Amino acid sequence: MGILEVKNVGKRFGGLQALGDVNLSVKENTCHAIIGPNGAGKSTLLNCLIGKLIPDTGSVMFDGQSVLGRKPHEINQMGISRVFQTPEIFGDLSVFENVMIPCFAKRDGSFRMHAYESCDAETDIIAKAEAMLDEVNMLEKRNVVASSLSRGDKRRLEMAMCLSQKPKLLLLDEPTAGMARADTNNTIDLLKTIKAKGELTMCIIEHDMHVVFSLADRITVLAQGTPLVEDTPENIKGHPKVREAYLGEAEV
Amino acid sequence: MTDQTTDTRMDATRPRASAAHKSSGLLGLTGKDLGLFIIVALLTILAPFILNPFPEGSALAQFNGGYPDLMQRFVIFGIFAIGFNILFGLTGYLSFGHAAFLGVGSYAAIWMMKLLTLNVIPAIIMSIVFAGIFALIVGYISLRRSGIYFSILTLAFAQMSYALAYSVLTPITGGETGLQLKATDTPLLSNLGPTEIGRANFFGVDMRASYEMAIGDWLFTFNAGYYIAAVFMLLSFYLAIRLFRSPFGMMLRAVKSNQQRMNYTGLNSRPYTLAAFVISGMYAGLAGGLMVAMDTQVGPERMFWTASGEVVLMTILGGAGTLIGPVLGAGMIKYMENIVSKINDGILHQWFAFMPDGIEDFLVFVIHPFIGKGWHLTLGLLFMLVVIFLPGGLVEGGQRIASVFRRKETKTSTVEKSAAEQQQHSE
Amino acid sequence: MTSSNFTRRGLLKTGAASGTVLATPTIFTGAAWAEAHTGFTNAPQGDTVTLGFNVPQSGPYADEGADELRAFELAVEHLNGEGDGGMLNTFSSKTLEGNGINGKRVEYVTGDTQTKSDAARASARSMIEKDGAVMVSGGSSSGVAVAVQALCQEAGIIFMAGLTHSNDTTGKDRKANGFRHFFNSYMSGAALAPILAAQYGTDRKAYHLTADYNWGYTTEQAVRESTEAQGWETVNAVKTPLTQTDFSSYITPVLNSGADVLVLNHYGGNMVNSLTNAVQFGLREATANGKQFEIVVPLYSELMAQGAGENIAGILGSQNWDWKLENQLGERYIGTNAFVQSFGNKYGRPPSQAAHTCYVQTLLYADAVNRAGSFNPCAVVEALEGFEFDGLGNGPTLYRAEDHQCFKDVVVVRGKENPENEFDLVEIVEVTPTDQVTYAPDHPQFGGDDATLGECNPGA
Amino acid sequence: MDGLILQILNGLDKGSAYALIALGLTLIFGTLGVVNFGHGALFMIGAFCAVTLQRILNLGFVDEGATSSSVGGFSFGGAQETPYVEHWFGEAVGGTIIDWSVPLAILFAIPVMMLVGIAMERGLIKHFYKRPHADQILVTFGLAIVLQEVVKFYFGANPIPTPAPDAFTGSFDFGVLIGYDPFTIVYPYWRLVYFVFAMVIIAAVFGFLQFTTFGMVVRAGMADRETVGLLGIDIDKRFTIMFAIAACVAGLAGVMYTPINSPNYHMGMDFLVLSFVVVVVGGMGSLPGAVLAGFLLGILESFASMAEVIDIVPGINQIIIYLVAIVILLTRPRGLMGRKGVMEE
Repeated sequence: MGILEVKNVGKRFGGLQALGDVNLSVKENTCHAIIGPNGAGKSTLLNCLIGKLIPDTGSVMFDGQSVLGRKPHEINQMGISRVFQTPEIFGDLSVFENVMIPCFAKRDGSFRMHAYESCDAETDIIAKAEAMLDEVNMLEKRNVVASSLSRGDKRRLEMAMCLSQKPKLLLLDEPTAGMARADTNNTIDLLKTIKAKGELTMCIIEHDMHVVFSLADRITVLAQGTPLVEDTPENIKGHPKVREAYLGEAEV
Repeated sequence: MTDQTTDTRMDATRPRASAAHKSSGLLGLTGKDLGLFIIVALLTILAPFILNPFPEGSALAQFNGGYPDLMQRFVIFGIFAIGFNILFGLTGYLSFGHAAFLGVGSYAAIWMMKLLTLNVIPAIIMSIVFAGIFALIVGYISLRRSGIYFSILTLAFAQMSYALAYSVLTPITGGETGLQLKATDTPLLSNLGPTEIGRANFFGVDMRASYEMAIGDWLFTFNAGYYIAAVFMLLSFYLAIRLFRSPFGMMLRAVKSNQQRMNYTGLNSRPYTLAAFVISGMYAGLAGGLMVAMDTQVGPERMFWTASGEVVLMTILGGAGTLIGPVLGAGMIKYMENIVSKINDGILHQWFAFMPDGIEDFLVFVIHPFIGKGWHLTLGLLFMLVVIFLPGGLVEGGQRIASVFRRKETKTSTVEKSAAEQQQHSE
Repeated sequence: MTSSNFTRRGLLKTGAASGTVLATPTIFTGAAWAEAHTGFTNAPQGDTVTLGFNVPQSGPYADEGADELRAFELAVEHLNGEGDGGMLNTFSSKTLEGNGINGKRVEYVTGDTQTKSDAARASARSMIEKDGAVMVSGGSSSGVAVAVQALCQEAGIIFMAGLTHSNDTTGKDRKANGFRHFFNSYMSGAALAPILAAQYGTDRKAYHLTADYNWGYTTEQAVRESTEAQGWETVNAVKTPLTQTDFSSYITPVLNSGADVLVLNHYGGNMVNSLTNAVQFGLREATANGKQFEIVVPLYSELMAQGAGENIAGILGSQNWDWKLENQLGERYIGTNAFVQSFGNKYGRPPSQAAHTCYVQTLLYADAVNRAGSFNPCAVVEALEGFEFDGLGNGPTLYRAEDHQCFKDVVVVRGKENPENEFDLVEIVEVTPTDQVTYAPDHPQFGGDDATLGECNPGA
Repeated sequence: MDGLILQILNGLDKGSAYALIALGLTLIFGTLGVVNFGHGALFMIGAFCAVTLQRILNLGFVDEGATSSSVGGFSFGGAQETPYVEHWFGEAVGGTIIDWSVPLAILFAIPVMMLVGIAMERGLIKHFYKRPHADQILVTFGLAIVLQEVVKFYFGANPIPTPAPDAFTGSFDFGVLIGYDPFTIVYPYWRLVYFVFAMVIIAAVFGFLQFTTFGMVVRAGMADRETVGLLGIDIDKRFTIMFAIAACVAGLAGVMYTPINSPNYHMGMDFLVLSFVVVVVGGMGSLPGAVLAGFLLGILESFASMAEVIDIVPGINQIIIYLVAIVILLTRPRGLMGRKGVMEE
């Protein structure tokens, strides 16, 4: 029994079957990669996991509880965090505040009327946020307005925001897309470090096979909304169905 | 309607994590905030002097604003705008119906004074309570939508309140003629004579009571009502600073910045926005209650959309999202309304009497359209000039003046500052 | 520490001018200024007295406000002995000699009511608190009049109402410190009813469109009760929102309602639009129940007539006064020509009834002060209560003591079919004499037994 | 039944005005992304184009033998003037020209409104595209106040009667056409003209956007401004023209409205809030939505003003529009036909 159990999930958009019949089981403290050509339904699947979309059929169980019908913030509070394809950060706020907010969410839950306390007095939150920024090497940019960061920094910031929540499951949607090689390697190193701690399950969507094979324990290949195959990275590498799926994409 | 580009540069909402390790100062405020609060407190306390810079009887005495009514209006509308800014400045939700809460607060207050006691405190408490409840209902429904859809929902509620108060609710609201205290009103906890009309008081201190001080040609008026309203304003302002600097305030700015990220960070934005809405509704209610406390009368126009629009304009004019901006905006608009509208041609002729007749008449002719009945024209021009030349509102004007001095002093700039400037240039 | 409830700026204007430099803060108390005229708010010091003219300068009634202001300026001129003296020459009381009020030169301040009670009170308070006004006058709607009247009562100064027609002003909201020269809804109804019966017959069926606020209610009630007493039947009465601009959806049901008279209890922009719409829908030419369809507008004003243009032709209504009164109906309305001539010479146009009432109110106040020998509001109230006068254009008039309402003839007018010029839009049909429009002070339309003036308040 | 038919006609007529104003407003919203609080003022300026033309045509010289009213030796206005137009073209032709001043004002208003629109966009609005909506509100509201104060300064606050041509006074008897007695269902000619006029304008705007390349680009710009900009199309210039067209639509709506209700300087503000409600109920970014909402609200408002309805729900006529707006916005998140993501943040 994995920490995340996706059973028979299907989702249609009008005439388009975005997800067919997806079954997925992610074991605790592993890194599970989902790969597949564009339009395979990877992002749709992720959206179903965090409550952005509600699947038409099937069930999604996390940690023994169904996530379906729950609001995004409830799902997050269950322990699922997500890094988006285009970084979703608080652009108007400073880098430091961006990290403080998830720390508050972790400590105080989805809502707390702490309108009289001063942020400056929240020493535990500040310490946590500082540690987190330090971990992603952004401490010196703590006071920069987030929207003025470079794209790579924005991704790192978002990663830091997600990690600061200490989620049980971290969903990563192409965390290195558009990154320079060096940045990509940094990200891989960061994720590897986190993974090494063994406190976190990861589910990653990625096109960059270098990233996938560096991190993943298991890989699911998705094509046209259905999982073709699920296996270890070694076995996936030479799998004919995978080649077919990607070759099919190449023809398009 | 979120503003993607504003406010990050504002000092009031600046990230201040660098101050994190400092121990909290006086009143739980630190650094700039404490300075700002002290300045505002001083300005408020000394307002009778500051607003009456010209000697009585001089030609410029026309510009004196230091009489009780206007001073009261400054602080009351200041409260209204501060409250509005908590919603609009922080969350970006533009309510176009906030005057309804002011009106509800006013009606609640006057009924308290008619029925229970002439002491202003229970009336003000009730006005906050009623406005809060009404804001809860309106906010709960309106916040199901965002952006302009939210604005129109709030507008619709306010316009309905206005229309009903003006017409079918006349038995409760007094309709067109509104409600005043009458000789026939006998509040439970008062012993008025048979034909005596009650007066609002604060434990026996009449709101109208004034102390006048003459220094040379100057006359300064210290009005009891003003100081009571001023205490409420300072309290409101203080609470607003606390809120701005609190984790809650940070969450509200997060709502404005990226509501989606907020939800995926495990935060439920609805109760945050609703709480902000109710708080700002209660501020409006407090303002409404104080209006009644200072001047015991309510009319339904107080809830008309133009009144809601006015507080929007006050906030933007002063600088949305800044702490002091809305108060400045409120002061500016009320000053124009009460001072410029009272200048007439006769006064102009007095001013320019020392000039040759032809020039005098010419000057009067040129200025005439902008004063008296033309005060709206001046106001409209002011709006346009401010928004064109000072994109951050009056506060930015202040900042620019301050920066001119600062540049002379030192040329070092912090990361924070350069980031802010960068932000500014990107617009 | 309490020295006054409304500040008295008048004090310093002269007090300081005499060169007194007060090195130490001084508390002004009544005793410190123990002169003849103290013990009340804004007791004028020195040789001037300040009056506050609070009129709508923005919003829909701005033009009416502008006309009121013209009249005020003219009145001040005459009181100060400038110009031709206007009605000072015809006024039955002869205390006004062109030497100001009580020997003090008259100064004035102006303000904008915006036709909003809040703004009107703010403006009035600034006149009282900042400028030291001892009397406030003006206004163009009952909401404002009631609000400002209540303020003046609290502050302890005199309010001389401008144009306000609702019964409430001197009815349930009457105040000891407030006085109204203008007529009211009841009088309109009482004056119109007999003339309507005479002109259109007694078996008419009326359909009312009523502005949905206090003034509309009182006017509808007054006209209904008076016309029903004449034998008319009221088919329906529909309330229309104040903010309505297109009245078509209220007019069309009239067509087939069985009514043969439409009564428009509207004022200002509402009236201009509803009348224009009614004429558009052919109501003027229509016939119903075998009779010519008629439209009635209980309260007429010159500016509304201008706004409605040719649509007012043949429409009956009532007015407080008309500038042609003396010319057409003779000596009884003496004062009219004197005023019109004086006003016309200065401004090149005849005065509106709003201007007239404001001018007259200013004179009445000045005269009352002179007769009382004091600016003390209570003395003024005493002088005005029960005051009978003539020569101010309305014929013999009484300021009734019980409710501070003037009782005089009411003019019934009709829109001219072919107006000769832009100022001559209505013709006088008849004048309903005073006794026909007089009612008991405790009349149910005026608050009944509960209505009370309270006591005069001198303030300070 | 006849009552209902009349109310539907009333509703269509009111709806025409709402739809026309909302159409221009939503064009500006949709294409330029600007919250234009000055749109009501454009409507008002249109109406005062008609007033101005009427005044110009009536300019004249004093004729002899004119009557005047006098009191105590003072005479007022008195002298009747003969308009130059009548003097030049003869009484018959000149009189007709004056009589037709409102329809003629359309020709006068089109260039005026175009100029006003272009001046407004180039001079002011252009600089606010990238500014927050709050700034747009402040600047356009300020402009609206200035415009209406200028009009007030020259024309006063009182409504100014601007009658329709004599040919259009009187009413058309609908009832007879559909088997009712004469005079049961009559409707004023000018209001019918207004309705037809509105239909023509709406059709013209839709046709223009649908069938011209220009319209196509603008529609593409409404959908995705940046992409269109990337295609190397000078979208700015087109947006200027679009603003001018929107100003024109509002202005023409104002011109034709003058005989229905005498124009005054604050008529724009009276319509402003209502037109925002109409646009939003219709759905942001949707032209058909705005038109639909205009007619829907017009008709519902008319029904709500019937005595039978008010008797059941007192005050319903006061709030119907807002009540309907609330219900629609709560049941349909983006109004009747709104597009996703327009002004939702």
